[in-house]
Amino acid sequence: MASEFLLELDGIEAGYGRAALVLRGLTVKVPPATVVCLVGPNGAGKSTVLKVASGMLTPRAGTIRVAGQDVTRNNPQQMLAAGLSHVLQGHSVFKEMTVEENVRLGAFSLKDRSEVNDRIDFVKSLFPVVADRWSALAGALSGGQQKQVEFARSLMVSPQVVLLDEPSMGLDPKATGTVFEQVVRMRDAGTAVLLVEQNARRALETADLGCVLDLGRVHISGPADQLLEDPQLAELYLGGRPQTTPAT
Amino acid sequence: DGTEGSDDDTITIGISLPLTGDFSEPGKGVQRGYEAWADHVNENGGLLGKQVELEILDDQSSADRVAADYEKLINQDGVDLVFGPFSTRLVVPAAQVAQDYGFLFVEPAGAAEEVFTQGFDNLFYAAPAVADDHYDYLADHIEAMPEAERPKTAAFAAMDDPFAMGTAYGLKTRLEEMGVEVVVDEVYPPNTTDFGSIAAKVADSNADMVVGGTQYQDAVNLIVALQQLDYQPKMAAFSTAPTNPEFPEAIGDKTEGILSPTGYTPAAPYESNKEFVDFYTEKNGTPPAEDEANAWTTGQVVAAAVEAVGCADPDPECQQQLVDWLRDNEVDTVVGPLTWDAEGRPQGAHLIQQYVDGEIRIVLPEESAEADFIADKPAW
Amino acid sequence: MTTTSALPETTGAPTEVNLATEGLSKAFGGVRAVDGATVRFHHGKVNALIGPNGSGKTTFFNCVTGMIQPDAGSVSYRGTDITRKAPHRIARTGIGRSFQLCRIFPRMTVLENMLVAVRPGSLGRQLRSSRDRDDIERARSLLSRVGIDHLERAEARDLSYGQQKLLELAGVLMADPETIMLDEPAGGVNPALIDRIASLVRSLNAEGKTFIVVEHNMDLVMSLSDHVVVFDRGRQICEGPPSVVQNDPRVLEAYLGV
Amino acid sequence: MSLLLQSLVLGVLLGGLYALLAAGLTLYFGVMRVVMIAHSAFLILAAYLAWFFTSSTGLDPLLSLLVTVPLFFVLGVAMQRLLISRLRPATLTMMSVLLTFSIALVIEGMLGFVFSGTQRRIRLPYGGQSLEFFGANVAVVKLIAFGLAATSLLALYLLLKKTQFGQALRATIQHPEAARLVGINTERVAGYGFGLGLATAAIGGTALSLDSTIYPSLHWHWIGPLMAIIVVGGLGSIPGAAIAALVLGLGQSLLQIPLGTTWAQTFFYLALFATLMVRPQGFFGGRLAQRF
Amino acid sequence: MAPDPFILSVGVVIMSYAVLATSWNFVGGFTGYISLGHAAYSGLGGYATGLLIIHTGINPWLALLAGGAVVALLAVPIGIASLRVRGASFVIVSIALVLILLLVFQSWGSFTGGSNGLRVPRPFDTSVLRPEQHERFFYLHAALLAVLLLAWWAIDRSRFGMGLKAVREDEDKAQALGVPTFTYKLVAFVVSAFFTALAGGLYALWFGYLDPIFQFSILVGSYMVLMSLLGGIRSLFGPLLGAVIVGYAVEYFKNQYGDTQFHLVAMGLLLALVVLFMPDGIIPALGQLVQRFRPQAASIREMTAEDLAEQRRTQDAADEAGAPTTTSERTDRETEGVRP
Ligand SMILES: Nc1ncnc2c1ncn2[C@@H]1O[C@H](COP(=O)(O)OP(=O)(O)OP(=O)(O)O)[C@@H](O)[C@H]1O
Ligand SMILES: Nc1ncnc2c1ncn2[C@@H]1O[C@H](COP(=O)(O)OP(=O)(O)OP(=O)(O)O)[C@@H](O)[C@H]1O
Ligand SMILES: CC(C)C[C@H](N)C(=O)O
Ligand SMILES: [Mg+2]
Ligand SMILES: [Mg+2]
Repeated sequence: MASEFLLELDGIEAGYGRAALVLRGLTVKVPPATVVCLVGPNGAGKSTVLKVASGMLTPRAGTIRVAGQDVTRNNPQQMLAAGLSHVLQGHSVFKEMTVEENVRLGAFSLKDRSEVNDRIDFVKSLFPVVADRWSALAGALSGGQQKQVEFARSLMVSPQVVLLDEPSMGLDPKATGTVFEQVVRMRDAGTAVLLVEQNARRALETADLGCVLDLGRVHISGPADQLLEDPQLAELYLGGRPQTTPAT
Repeated sequence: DGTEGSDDDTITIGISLPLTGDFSEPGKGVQRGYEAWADHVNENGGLLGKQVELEILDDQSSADRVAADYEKLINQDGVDLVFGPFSTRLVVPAAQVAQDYGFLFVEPAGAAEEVFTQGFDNLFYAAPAVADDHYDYLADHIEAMPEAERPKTAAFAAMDDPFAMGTAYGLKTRLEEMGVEVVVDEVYPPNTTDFGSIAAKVADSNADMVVGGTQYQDAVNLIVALQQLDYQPKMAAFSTAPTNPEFPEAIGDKTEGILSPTGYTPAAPYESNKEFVDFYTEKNGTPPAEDEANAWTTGQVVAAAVEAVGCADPDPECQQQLVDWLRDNEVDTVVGPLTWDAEGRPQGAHLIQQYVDGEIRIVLPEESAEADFIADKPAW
Repeated sequence: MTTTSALPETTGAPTEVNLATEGLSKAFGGVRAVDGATVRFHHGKVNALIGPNGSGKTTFFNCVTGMIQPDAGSVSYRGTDITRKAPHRIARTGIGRSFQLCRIFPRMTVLENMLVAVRPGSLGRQLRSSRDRDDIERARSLLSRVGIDHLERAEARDLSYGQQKLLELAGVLMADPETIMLDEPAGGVNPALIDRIASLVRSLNAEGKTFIVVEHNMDLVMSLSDHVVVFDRGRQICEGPPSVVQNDPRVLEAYLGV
Repeated sequence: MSLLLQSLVLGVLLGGLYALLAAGLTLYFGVMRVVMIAHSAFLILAAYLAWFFTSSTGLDPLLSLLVTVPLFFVLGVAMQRLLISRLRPATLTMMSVLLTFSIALVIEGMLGFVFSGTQRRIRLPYGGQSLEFFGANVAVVKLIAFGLAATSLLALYLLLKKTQFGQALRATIQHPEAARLVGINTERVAGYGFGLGLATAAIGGTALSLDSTIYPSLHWHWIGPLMAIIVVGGLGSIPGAAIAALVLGLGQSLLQIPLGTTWAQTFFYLALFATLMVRPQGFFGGRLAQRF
Repeated sequence: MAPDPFILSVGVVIMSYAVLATSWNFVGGFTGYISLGHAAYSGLGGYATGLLIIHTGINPWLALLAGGAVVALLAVPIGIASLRVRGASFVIVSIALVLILLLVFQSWGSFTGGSNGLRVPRPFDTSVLRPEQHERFFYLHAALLAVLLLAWWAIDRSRFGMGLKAVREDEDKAQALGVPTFTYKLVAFVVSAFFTALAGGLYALWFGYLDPIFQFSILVGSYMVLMSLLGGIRSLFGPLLGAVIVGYAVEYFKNQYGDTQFHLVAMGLLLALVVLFMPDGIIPALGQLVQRFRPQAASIREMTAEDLAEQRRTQDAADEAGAPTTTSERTDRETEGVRP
């Protein structure tokens, strides 16, 4: 491997349409088997980072490398081929298709049938709702259930780099737990994970490295546990409230 | 700019025609007729010694456009005379404009009765008969048949169009008077393309005679649909479509015995007709059909008035003189001598044609007949 | 910035009922989304509605606000029956709501989004100009409280996900309803801002507004609410003050997953 | 009672043709949210090509399918890629109405320009022939058209329901970004989808040309009934369109007996309004259909 | 007289287009419900006016108003039925309405004159010659247009208009905010139908002849949409501008390609260009062009969370001290966030 990082975003400048820049010279690097967590205020540009990384938005300057290869101008399909997958923020199930079709489409790029079936069994075991509502229309599920289906869909392939945009949003505590477990599992399998979360404390607890994004730049970065302990960061970005984990 | 039409050495004639849209096919026929007429006049010394120039606009088969066109011709192009457009639907709004500006309005194709009931006092239809009378000779002929040979039952299918319905219902009235029973009476919208159900009704009635109040495409479709149901009437009559040169091609060799009224035949014995047929055939390669003849007739009618009165300019006084002259005089045309009643209805009758040995021939009235009337139509 | 949440946990005084449902049911095909829910929310309090994904919270909201018609059961708001009323009528009785899958007017500016929410009032007022000075002032102050005042001229569809959620929240507050139903207001919102929103809720509550909040962020639920209702499979399985609910075994098993 | 039987047979045959045409129309909508006003204009274009083919080569018009089907497929792909894909997703449905309306105008204009406004009809040796069926006459041409329609309809349905392409197509319209992220080449898929729709127009047009006169503005007369069919059947549902087409075709044919042609035509629109009152999303429409 | 009667008559036609397009825009522009079948209302208006004059003999101007009122009444049930569906279904229903009316008016000959058409008596006596009549109708149309523009403007800035626009963006959400969406839509729809009918009636009085094929034509309805879109459906003068351009283009293309169907091609291309390159219309496109030369506002905040927290602390302190929340520095940007 030419590089010690699986995903490198270097000096990225990006924006929408002709409007002013959203990302202003941002650099984020994700080594293999590492979870990097991006946190920051709403509108800081976190989703934009992921969109740039997955080829949905072409940067105005800077380079993107996956496993050392320059992929700056790739489209999403080429990015996927290069081993990078992206789970969008918000809701992106195919509403008028069944849960089954949604999950199977996750494996659209896979050819091996038996592998697909194995994975289906796997995601069904992770998320009961996927199994229970297998032939229901995805659009008919509740918000949280849709997010679960979406996450299950993304688990149908195992790419080198995974971009997750607030995967726990709208999930109940059980499902949130499952999602973070899977993030850890991915990391343990050697995947590089770039995780955006507003459930910041929980995410930083899971992550190895953290980046605080503000004004389209990396404001502070470092080992996740260090960031968690910084009192000023806590007030500005992580919420001042002390953690009250529910009684067990 | 707008006065170029009033040059002393030319007479400009303004015309709007449906060169595109629903009526474009007959519209182009009328255009050919007008142009042939103008060429003929110009080759023969012109009108009042001046050259004739046609100013033809396309009204896209739309009533709104046709009115705008005459408005433009009269006001902006400053034409000296106007000729009418094609089809009843366009004649009415066009005539209104001409009337408002005091122009004489002779038209080649507004045959339906309602053209003449609008109170236009400047309008003249340049053809032998109005729609209701087109089948008169056929009705006379049936009436003259021995009771036993007459059709007992008749089926009618007419397009919802003033002209098409006019022809069919003119005949229907006559047949009913004779005691023929009308077993089917269908009216279909102009946009109908599927005639399966209408044909099913006609076929089911097994009427002795079928009459179509048709324009063109509807007749072809209806006939094919009737053939598909293997309905074999003893008499089958359709307006306008069979006289169209494309008709036999569309129907194939199944035309034998089909009847149709026509206002014109190239073989007509009238004095000017031979000249017309020769001139037209030379110019276009084919003999003229009805639409061309009606256009030529329009030209002849206006020309007669102009020559008699001695003026051709947009001045209301001149136009009124032209109108007055036509009211009181007979004009010899390629469709015979024409006179009009106060509303502009011509006082003649249409001929009846029939496909005989694959050719469309005049069969009624007997004095003009080119072939014998086939009373029992062969199977199609 | 006082808070009234210091309510004794076992209050003897009967609280006034704000919103109540009786046997409310709604099924989609075979799925009984809400299944005979009989629930009471207290007036003048911050009520929370929690439950696992798919337990029928959003459907419950939709039935209450008239967005969908329940199959059975009744809804009453402060004593008057509002079952099967049209959504705008229910809104006009004083219930405002936000949507879980955030709904804003995408091709209007942020400020216009706020102005739409102003209640139209009488016919005469409906025909008056919509750009009332006071309204604009109020809209700006609300936008600034949720931290998106700098975006007032941006088109709403250009906002980030969290910004859209905040805009929706501000819009609901702009309508100034008596009872405010929020479906996951904190989802996707930055934690630092969640704190500010919580204090906003508390201060509005102190002014007399009733809140009914669906939320999965337990920290927020526990610190904010006076009364918690827990849903599972379309019906209430437990209710009470946060501290009680938090330790109820049914809740632990169905929701918190321990 | 032969009239009744005859009308029944005619109704089914007519319904079959409607079904194929409506299926194409509903396909664009169901998978692409495009209201394709120009569908019937392409239909007429195909009919013209069939006519032109037959009148210049003398061969059977059905052979023209070998040319028109691939041609229309390519045209469809090009149209989607070059035109439709430029429309903003947010206003796609509305703007597609206008864009395809303009395409219809262009086609009509070009047909008039090239072939003139004359009515054309293919002369077939078997044009007037019919088979006897329990006392009803079934025209050979109508039977061929019906067979053509039924076969292509079935093929279309299987293609969309059973193949991976069908799934990719549906995913693409429902969430293009997510579809791209799972590795679907959304541009190509949407293009193929459109091409498929136009290919049905090619088949339908050829079927139509067997038994009807054609002229450039004829497409206006097809749009209304086809649109009514797809709303009654439920926008986006191919089986819905097929069933609605058969029912309405049959209904029209039977109603013609007591009511006459004109009033029978209003049946389509009355059915449309009745559907709106009872089931705005149409009888087979998806759960979310009325939103669009 | 200065302009020749033909120019005047073209002027009347363009004015009539402008009135129709502006009327259409009451529903299309505000609510986003695209009706391709507005010819139904202009046709009905024309027929109602004509039939009232013929059958009751009342004063033509009264007949015009009464005709408009009749159509508005008819529009209520039609609106109730068709406004139940959105988007594409609504478009289709609107097309169906025109087609159904065409069939009815064609078939019901005894009342409507059927396919023979209907002649509408002149409102002015015969001493008013045709050119003068054109002139009068030009001003009548202009007056109606002025009324329409005023009404549109008033609605646009009102809360009612805001509610309608909310319907256009997200109907369910608007309802949840308390907007009686159905009533609002219906009112806009009926107002639009009423004005369209007046336009149709006025045109009928001027033109004097009604033919169902041309009155109830999809093409006419589509032109209304085309004109509005071309100018910009969100702008007051959009439809008017569109009408002038289309009206002129129709004349121009007809002059250029009059005797072939090519004018249809030209019209189609014009429409396609608008849809592809100016989907919001000319007026907004020009507006954007102007914007291009202005400095761009940044979409992301220029203050870090730190600075913000600082600012907030001071503000909160001020609040605590009882100072008003509004700062004077704000009043100068009164309505910036609201698009004109
Ligand atoms: N399509 C767009 N057009 C214009 N501006 C946009 C667009 N999408 C986002 N923006 C702007 O870019 C900035 C960054 O947006 P982004 O979605 O990356 O934020 P984020 O950090 O993901 O926020 P959140 O936590 O709310 O999801 C925001 O200020 C937003 O207003
Ligand atoms: N329109 C619909 N059609 C069919 N089923 C539906 C529909 N809406 C909701 N459901 C089903 O009803 C159940 C309750 O859904 P609801 O959205 O109310 O859950 P929720 O409690 O809000 O969940 P979440 O926490 O995930 O938002 C779910 O099982 C869901 O699949
Ligand atoms: C005889 C034809 C020239 C008459 C014409 N078809 C009309 O509508 O009146
Ligand atoms: Mg984001
Ligand atoms: Mg929910």
